[in-house]
Amino acid sequence: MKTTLFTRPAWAGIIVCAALLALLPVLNLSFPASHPLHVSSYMVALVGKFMCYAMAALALDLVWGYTGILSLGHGVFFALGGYAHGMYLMRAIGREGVYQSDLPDFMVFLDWKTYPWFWSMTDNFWYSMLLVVAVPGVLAFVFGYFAFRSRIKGVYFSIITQAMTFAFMLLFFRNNTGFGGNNGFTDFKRIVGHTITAPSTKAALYLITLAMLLGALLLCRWIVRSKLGRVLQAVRDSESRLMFIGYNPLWFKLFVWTLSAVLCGIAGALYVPQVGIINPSEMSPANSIEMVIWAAVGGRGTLLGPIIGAFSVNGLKSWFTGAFPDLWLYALGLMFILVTLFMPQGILGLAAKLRRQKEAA
Amino acid sequence: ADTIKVGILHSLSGTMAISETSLKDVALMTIEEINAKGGVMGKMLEPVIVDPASNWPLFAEKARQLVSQDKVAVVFGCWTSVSRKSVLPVFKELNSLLFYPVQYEGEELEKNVFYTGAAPNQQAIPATEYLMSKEGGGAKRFVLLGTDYVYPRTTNKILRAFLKSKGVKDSDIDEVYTPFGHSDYQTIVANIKKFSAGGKTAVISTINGDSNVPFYKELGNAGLKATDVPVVAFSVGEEELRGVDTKPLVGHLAAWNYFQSVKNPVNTAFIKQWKEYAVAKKLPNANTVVTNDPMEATYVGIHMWKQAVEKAKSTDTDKVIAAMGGQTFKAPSGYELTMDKTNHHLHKPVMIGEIKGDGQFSVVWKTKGPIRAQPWSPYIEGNEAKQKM
Amino acid sequence: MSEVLKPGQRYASEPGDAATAYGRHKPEGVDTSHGAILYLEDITVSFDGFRALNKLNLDISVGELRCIIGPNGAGKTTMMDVITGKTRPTTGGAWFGQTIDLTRMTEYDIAHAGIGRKFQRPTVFEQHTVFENLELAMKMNKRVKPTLFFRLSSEQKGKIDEILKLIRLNGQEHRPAGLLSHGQKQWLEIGMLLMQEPQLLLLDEPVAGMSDAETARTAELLNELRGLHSIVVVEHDMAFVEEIAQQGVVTVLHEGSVLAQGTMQQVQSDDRVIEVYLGR
Amino acid sequence: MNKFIKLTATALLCLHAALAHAAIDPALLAPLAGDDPDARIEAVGKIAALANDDAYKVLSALKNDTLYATPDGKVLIVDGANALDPATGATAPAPEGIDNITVNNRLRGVVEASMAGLKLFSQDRDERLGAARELQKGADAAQAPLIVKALAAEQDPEIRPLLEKAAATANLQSPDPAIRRGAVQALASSSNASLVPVLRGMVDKGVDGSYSEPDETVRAAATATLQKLERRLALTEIVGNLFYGVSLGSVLLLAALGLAITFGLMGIINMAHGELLMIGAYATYVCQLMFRKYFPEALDAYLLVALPAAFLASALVGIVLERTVIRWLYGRPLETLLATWGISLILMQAVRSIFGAQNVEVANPSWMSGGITVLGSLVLSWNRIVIIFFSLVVVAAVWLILNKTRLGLFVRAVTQNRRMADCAGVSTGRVDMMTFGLGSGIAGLGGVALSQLGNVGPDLGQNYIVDSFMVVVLGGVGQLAGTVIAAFGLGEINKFLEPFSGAVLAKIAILVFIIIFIQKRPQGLFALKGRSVE
Amino acid sequence: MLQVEKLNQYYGAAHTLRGVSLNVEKGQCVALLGRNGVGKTTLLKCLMGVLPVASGKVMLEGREITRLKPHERARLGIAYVPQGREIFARLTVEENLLMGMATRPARRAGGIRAEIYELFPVLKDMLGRRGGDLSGGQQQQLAIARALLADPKLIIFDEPTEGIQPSIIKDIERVIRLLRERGDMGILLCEQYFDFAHALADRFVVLSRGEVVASGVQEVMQGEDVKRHLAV
Ligand SMILES: Nc1ncnc2c1ncn2[C@@H]1O[C@H](COP(=O)(O)OP(=O)(O)OP(=O)(O)O)[C@@H](O)[C@H]1O
Ligand SMILES: Nc1ncnc2c1ncn2[C@@H]1O[C@H](COP(=O)(O)OP(=O)(O)OP(=O)(O)O)[C@@H](O)[C@H]1O
Ligand SMILES: [Mg+2]
Ligand SMILES: [Mg+2]
Repeated sequence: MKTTLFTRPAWAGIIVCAALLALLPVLNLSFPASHPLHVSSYMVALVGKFMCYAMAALALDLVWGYTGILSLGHGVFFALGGYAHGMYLMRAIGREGVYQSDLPDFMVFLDWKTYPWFWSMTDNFWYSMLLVVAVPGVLAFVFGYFAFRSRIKGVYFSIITQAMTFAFMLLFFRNNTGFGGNNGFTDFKRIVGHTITAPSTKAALYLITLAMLLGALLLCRWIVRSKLGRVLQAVRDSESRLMFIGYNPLWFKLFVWTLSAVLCGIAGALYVPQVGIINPSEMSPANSIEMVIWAAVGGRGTLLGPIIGAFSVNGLKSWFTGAFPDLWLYALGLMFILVTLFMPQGILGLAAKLRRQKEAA
Repeated sequence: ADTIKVGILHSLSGTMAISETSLKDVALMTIEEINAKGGVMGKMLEPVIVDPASNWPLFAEKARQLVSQDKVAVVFGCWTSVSRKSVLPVFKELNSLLFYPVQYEGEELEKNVFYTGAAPNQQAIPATEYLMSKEGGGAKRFVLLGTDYVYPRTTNKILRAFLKSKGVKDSDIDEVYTPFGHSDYQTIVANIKKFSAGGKTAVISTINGDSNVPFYKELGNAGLKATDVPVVAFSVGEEELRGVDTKPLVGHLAAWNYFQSVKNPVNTAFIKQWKEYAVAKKLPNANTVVTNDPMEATYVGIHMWKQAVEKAKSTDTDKVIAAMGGQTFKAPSGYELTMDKTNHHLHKPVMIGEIKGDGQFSVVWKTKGPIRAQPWSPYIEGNEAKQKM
Repeated sequence: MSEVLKPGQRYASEPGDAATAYGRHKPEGVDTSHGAILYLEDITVSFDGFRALNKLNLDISVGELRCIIGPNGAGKTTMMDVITGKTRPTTGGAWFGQTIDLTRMTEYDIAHAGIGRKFQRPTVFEQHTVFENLELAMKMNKRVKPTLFFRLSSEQKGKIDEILKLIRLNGQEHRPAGLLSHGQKQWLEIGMLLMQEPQLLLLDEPVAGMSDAETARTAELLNELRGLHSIVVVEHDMAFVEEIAQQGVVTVLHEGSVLAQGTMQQVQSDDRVIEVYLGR
Repeated sequence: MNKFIKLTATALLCLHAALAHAAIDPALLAPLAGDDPDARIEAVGKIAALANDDAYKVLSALKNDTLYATPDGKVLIVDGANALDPATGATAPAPEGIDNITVNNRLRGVVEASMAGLKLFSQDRDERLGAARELQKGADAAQAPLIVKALAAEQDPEIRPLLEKAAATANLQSPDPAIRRGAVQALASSSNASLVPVLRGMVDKGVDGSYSEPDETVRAAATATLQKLERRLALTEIVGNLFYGVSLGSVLLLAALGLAITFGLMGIINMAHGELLMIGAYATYVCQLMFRKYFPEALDAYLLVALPAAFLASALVGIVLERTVIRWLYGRPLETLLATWGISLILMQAVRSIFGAQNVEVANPSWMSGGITVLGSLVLSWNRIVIIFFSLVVVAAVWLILNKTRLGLFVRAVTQNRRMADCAGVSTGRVDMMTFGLGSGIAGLGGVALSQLGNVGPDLGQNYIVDSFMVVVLGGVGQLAGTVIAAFGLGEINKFLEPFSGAVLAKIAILVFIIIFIQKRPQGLFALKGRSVE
Repeated sequence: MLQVEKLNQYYGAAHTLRGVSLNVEKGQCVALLGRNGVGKTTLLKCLMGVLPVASGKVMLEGREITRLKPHERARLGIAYVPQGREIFARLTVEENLLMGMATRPARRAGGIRAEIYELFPVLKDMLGRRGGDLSGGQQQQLAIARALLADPKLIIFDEPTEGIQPSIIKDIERVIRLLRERGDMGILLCEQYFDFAHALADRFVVLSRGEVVASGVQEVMQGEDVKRHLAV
C-alpha cells in the first residue's frame, strides 16, 4: 500500500524533509546560541507556524484542487479550531490573569460572573480537543449539507463561504459574544501543566505539528488515490454526468468538505499555542484568500504543492517584511502574477514540467 | 558591536499603515537626531525596521524576530491594543522592552512595557468633564459612539461609570457601536439627531481610523454643527485631519496630551525638525506634514529611553527599567514630562482642542500641569486595590 | 471486424451467462408484471409557455429495442431528460415498471434504479483516463464508504478490458478522455453505459459523427444487446434506424407528441412523416 | 446663550434700520483678547448691540478665525497680510507677533446667534431663510418680540411659516394660557423633534402628581399636537430609512457595477477591483489639486472634470493590466484570482509610495454640501442625492452599451465563447481589452462617488471588494438587472435593520441573509434557466 | 483559392497531421473523408487558425495566412461551421445570426437577409429564444446560417449533417449545391455521411492517421481504394 501512495523519489523527498524539519528543535535545544549549528528559537517558532499554515493549505487543496469547490472561507474553520483550543488555554491561565479571577480577564471586565454555556467544560483538555474537531466539523457539515443540497456551485459557493467567514468575524469581533472581542485570546501560560514558553514545550508542540502534518498528508493522499478520489475529480469536472451514472455528489462533497474543515480546525488548534494569540482577524476574508494563494502557488491538486506553497509564500513574506519593509508588497504581488503567468500549475507543476523537458532532451 | 540596535515595529501596509507609517518616520528622525549628537553612550543607534502589515500574529512573529534574531535593545512600536496584546507574551518571555506610544484603554501594566500615550484618565475623563462644564456647552445627554473593539468598549464603560457618578441617568446615555471600516453613518447620524432633541447632547467618539471621515461628512451634511451637538474624539488628530475636508468639522473637539498648535520653543523646534526631515527624506506629501500626539509620544519615548540607558550605563532590560522611573524630559507639549516611578506611564498634561478650518486645533482647555496616569481605572469594579500603582 | 465483436457474440449465444454479466432480463426491484418497463403518461413539459412535450404517451416493453425519430426540436431529448430526472414534467407521470415514479426521483436514484443514458453531445469525464471513465461507471454500490475502500478485483478489471476492446479504445485506456476525437467519445460513452449494466438504455443519437462503417458496427452492437436490455434509441440516420429497428416499433415524435407509430416500413410511407421529417 | 439673547434682544430690534459706520470703543474690544469667557461673551453682546457695520465685521472675523490680538491686547481683523484696526478703522500691514483669538463652541454659538438675529432683517432672502431655520432649533419667550417684528416685515412665503412656528415656540412659555393654547395649536403642523419633550412636559404629570401645565384646554391641545407631531416623526423616520437604503444601495451599486462587467461578464475574479475604485478616487483628488492650483475660482466644477479623468485613469490601468496579465488567463478564472490579488497588492503599495499611506482630502464641491430639508425635519444630503442619480445614469449607460450596441453584442459573444467569436471575425483581443477597460473605467466612476462620501486612502478598495462580490453574486453573475436589484435590496434591508439591531448585527444579518438566499436561488436573483446555462 | 501545403501538427508529442496538402478551387466542393479520430477536425481547425501548425503553409487566394489569427482569416473570407455547433448559448438566435456578420464593418452590416429564413424556416420562429435552448438539430441549422451570413469566399463545414433530420439534410444539400453552382465560393466539406458527400463533392480527399492517403475527383470516390480507408 505504502509504495503506491507516492512514487519512490517522492517518498524519499518527504522523508528527508520531515527528518530535516524534525531536526530543527533538536538543534535548537542541544546547541548553545553561539554554536554554528544552533537554530534560533525564532526559526523554530516560525517553521512551526508555517507547518500549521501548510496543513490548512493541504486541507484546502482537498476540496479545491480535487473536488473543485473553492472555499474562500476556510479561515473560519482554522480560527474555530484555534478558538476551541484557545478556550482551554485561557482557562489554564487560572488566577494568573491581571484581575486574578477564575474568569479570563475580558470576562471579568465585561462583568460576567460565570462562564457562558459554550465555555462549560473547556477546562478539560480532551474536551477542548473534541471541540477542535467537532466545531469546525459540525459547522462545515451543516453549512455544506444545505449548500450542496441546494446545488450551489462555483463562485456562488465561494462567495457564500466568504460571507460565512465574514459574518463569523464580525460576530467574534463583538465584545458581547464572549470570545474576547477584537483582542481574542492571548497571554497563555500553560498547556496540560507545562509552561507554554518553556523550550521543551515548544519543541513538543512543534513535533506534534510535524507529525499531524505528515499524518494529514498521508490521509489526504490515500483518499485522493482511492476511487473516491476519482469520484471527487469527476465532481469537479462534470458533476451532472456523475449523477447520471448513479453517484450522489452531495455526500461525496460533504465528506471531503467536512474532513477538510476538520483538518483545518486541527491546524488552527496547533497554531494557537505556538503563535500565542487567536483573534477574529484570522477569519477575515483576506486570510482565507491567502490560503487559496498558498495552494495555488504550490500547485493545486497535488497535496504536496500546497505544503510547499504555504512554506514558500510565508517564508518569503517573513523575509520580505523584515528585509524590505517598504517594498515587500511589490515583490509579493509580482511573485503572484509571475507564478500565474509562468507557472500555471504552481511550483510543483513547474518542477514536473522541467523534469519532463529534461527527460525529453 | 559599536552600534546599538533598536527595533521599530509599526505597520507600513494594511489598514493601520495610515496611522503608523508616520510613527516609523518620527522614530527614524529621532534616532538620526540622537546619532547626530553622538549617539547613546558613544554608540550609534541602528534602527531595524520591520513591517508587521497590520496582521496581529505577524506582530508577534516580528517582535520575536527583532528581539531574538536581530538582538535589538528596545522596540518602539504598536498602535492597536490587539497588536500590543499580541506582542506582550514575547516581550515577557524574552525579557525585552517595548515603548508603546498611543493612547489606550488602560487595564494593563506590564513590567516590559513603557506606555508613553495616555491612559483613560489622561484623556477621556477630562474631555467628558469639559463637555459637561459651562464652557464646553453643559451637555446633559451623551452618545458614546465607537468602533466595536476593546478600546472603545473599555473607554465607554469607564465613561458610563463616570457619568453615572456625576448623576447622568442611563436613559441619557446612548452607546452605539459600528464594525471596523464602517462607512455608512446615515442611520447613526439620524439617531443622534433624534436623541439630541431631548436635551443638550454631546457625542463622545471612539470611532477608529478610517470611519471618521464618513462620519464627519455625514454629520456636516445632516446639518448638525458643533454648536448644536459637539463631538469629542479620542482618535482624531492632526494626521487624520489631513485627509479630511475640515470645513464641516470646525468646532468639534479632540482630547490629547499634545497638539501641533501648542506654542512653545520645544514644539517649534520639534515641528521644524520634522518638516525638514520630511522634505529631506522626500516623504510623500512632505510639504504638508503635521505632528500629532502619538508622534510626540514616540519622540519622548525614544529620548527617555536614551536617558535611561545612559543613566544605567547599559542597555540591559532590567537595568534600563530601573533607570526609567523618574526620568524627565522637556516635551514638545510644553511641559516637563516625568516617567512615573511605579506604573510605567508618563505624567501628561491633558488638552482639549477644537478643530479649526485649517486642520489644526485650537486648545480651548488644558490641565494646569501633567497628571498621573491611572492605568487601572477607579471606575471599573475590582480595581480599587490597584489604585496605588 | 468479426474478431472484435467476439465478446458481443457471446451474449447472443449464451443468453443466461450474459444476464449475469449485463444485468437481468427481468430487472430486480422493478415490477414489470404488465410487461412494460417504462410508461410515459400524458407528459407535458413547457418552457416559458413553449411546449416542448405535449401530452406525450409512450410505453416500452421489457427487452424491447425502440427507435424514436422525429424532426429537430420534436422533443426527443426533452423526453429523455424527463425520464432521467433532469427535467421535471409540468404535468404527467413517468413510471419505471409498475411502481417506480420517475418524476419524484433524483438523477442518481434513477441511475441506480437501472436507467442509463448516453447524451446527444458526448459527455465524458475529460480529465480522467478512458479506463477511469469506465471504472467510475461500473455497476457497484456508489455510496461514499464503499467507494473510499473500493479495490478493483481482477474480475472487474477483466470486464473493463472487455468493454475497452468492444469500444475499440484498448491501447488508449490511459489517455485522458478529453483528448479523444468526437467519435471516440461517443464510443466511450456507450462503453460507460454498458459498464453501468442498466436495465433500460437511453441512447440519444449514438451514431452522430460516426463514419458509415462505425455506424454499422454500432448497429451490430445494438442488435447484440437486443433482448438483454430494454433500449430506446433516438437517431436521425435512417439507414441505421432501419438496421436496428428490424420489425420492431418505430415511434415518430412531432411537436412534443407521438405523430405516428409502427414498423419502419409503415412509418416511412406515412405521408405526415414524410412531410415533417423525411422530406420528399 | 438664552441669557445673552434676552440681553440683546431689544438692541437687535432696531438693528436693521441703519448700519452706520462708526469706530468701536477699544474698551469694548479689549475683553475679546482676554481669558475670561464670561467677559468675552458680554463683550460680544455689547458689540452686537452697536449694530453697525464694524460690529458686524468684528463678529464675523471672530467667527471666521480672522480676529487677532497683539501682545498688548489690541484687537485686529487680519486679512492676508493686512490688518484692520476696528477701533480706528485704519488698515495697516499686520504686525509681528500677533496671536489668533481662539473661539470655543460656546462663544461661537453666541456669535452665530447674534448674527442670526442680525440676519433676520437682512436684505438677502437666503440669509433670512437661514436665520429663520436657525430659530427652529429653539426659541424662547424673550425672543418673541423680535420674531414678531421680523414677521411683520417678512413677505416671503417660505420664511413666514418658519417664523410663525418660531414665534409659537417662543410663545409656549408665555404666561397667558390663551397665547399658549394658540401657540400649541399653531405648532400642530410642526415636525420639530425637539418640541416632543416640551409638549410631553406639558401633558404629563410631574413627580408630585400635579401638571406643570395648569390649563386643561392647553393640555388637550398639546395632546393633539403631540400625537400629530409623533405621527409625522414616525413617517419621517420611515421615509428617512427608505432614503438611506436607496443611498446605501446606490453606493453598493456603483462599487459593484464595474465588477459586474469584469467578473459578471468576463468571468475574471477581479480582486483588484477595489483598487480600480481607489484609482478613480485618487484621480478625483488629483483633479481637485489641479483645480485648486490652476483654477481656484472654478473649484466647484472639479468633479465634472474628475468624472472623465477617473474613468480614463481606471480604464487605462485596467487596459494595461488586461494586456499584460489577464489576457493570458481567460478561461482560468481561479488563476485570475491569484494574479489580480497580486496586482491589488502592487497597486495599493504604489499609491502608498506616491501619495503616502495617509488618507488624502477630497472635499465636496459646495453644490454637493449640505442637504435639503423635507417633511420639515428630514435632511437629505445633496451628495447622496447626486450619487443616487449618478448611479442610475451609469447603470443606464452600461445597459445601453451592452444591449444596444454592436460592441455590447461582441462583448457578450466573446465572453460566452471566445474561440467561436474569434472564428466569426471578432477581434477578441480588442474586445477583451475594451470590455475590461469599460469595467475598470466604471469602477473609476464608482471611485469618484465614493470619494464624495468617505475616505480616500490606499485601503479604500479593500472596504468595498467583499461587498461588491456579494452584490454581483446575489444578483446573479452576468445579470445587470440582478446587480441593480441586489444593490438596492441590500441597501434597504440593511437600513431597515440597523435601527433595531445596530450596525454590527445588521451587517451580520445581511451576510446570513445572503447565505440563505443563495440556498433558495443557487444562481442568484436573476438566474438563467434552461439548457443554455450548461 | 485555398492551398494547403505540407501541413504538420502535433498535440504534445502526438503527430496528428503529417504533411497534409490539399487545394480548394473557387466554385468547387471538396469532401474531406476519414474515420473517427484521423485528424479531420484538427485539419479544419488549423485552416481556421484555431490551432497553430508546426510547419507547412496555408494560402488563401495566393496570400499566405498560416500565421494569421482566426478573426483575421474570417475577415479575409473564411467561414467555419464547427463540429459541435458552438452556438453562443446565451445570445438569442437573432443575436447569433448577427454575429455571423461580425466580419463586416458596422456601417455595412445591415440586417439579416431574408433568404436565410427561407433556407431555415425554424429559425424565424425562434428569433427571440436563446441559442443554447435550441435542440441539437436546430443549433446545427443556426450554425450554418451564421456562417452563410458572412458571405464568405471559402466555407468550411465540419460534419454539417450531424444530428439533422433527413428533410433538412436535403435542404442543406440543396443549399450547398446552390452555393457551389453560384460559383463564387470554395467549399470544404468534412463529412462522415458518405452518400451526402458523394452527392455534393467535385473532388475528395481521404485522411488516415493524419495523412492524405487518397484523393481524386468525385467519380473515383466509390472505388475500393477509398472504401478500404474508410472501413473500420
Ligand atoms: N430549457 C429550454 N428552454 C426553452 N426551450 C427549450 C428548452 N429545452 C428545450 N427547448 C425547446 O424544446 C424543443 C425540443 O427540444 P429537444 O432538444 O427535446 O428536441 P429534439 O427532439 O431532441 O431535437 P434534435 O433532434 O434536434 O436533437 C426545442 O424547440 C427546444 O428549443
Ligand atoms: N486537444 C487535443 N490534444 C491531444 N490530442 C487530441 C486533441 N484533440 C484531438 N486529439 C486527438 O487527435 C486525433 C484527431 O482528432 P480529430 O478531432 O481531428 O479527429 P476527427 O478526424 O475529426 O474525428 P471525428 O470524426 O471523430 O470527429 C484523435 O486521435 C484525438 O484523440
Ligand atoms: Mg435531441
Ligand atoms: Mg471531427
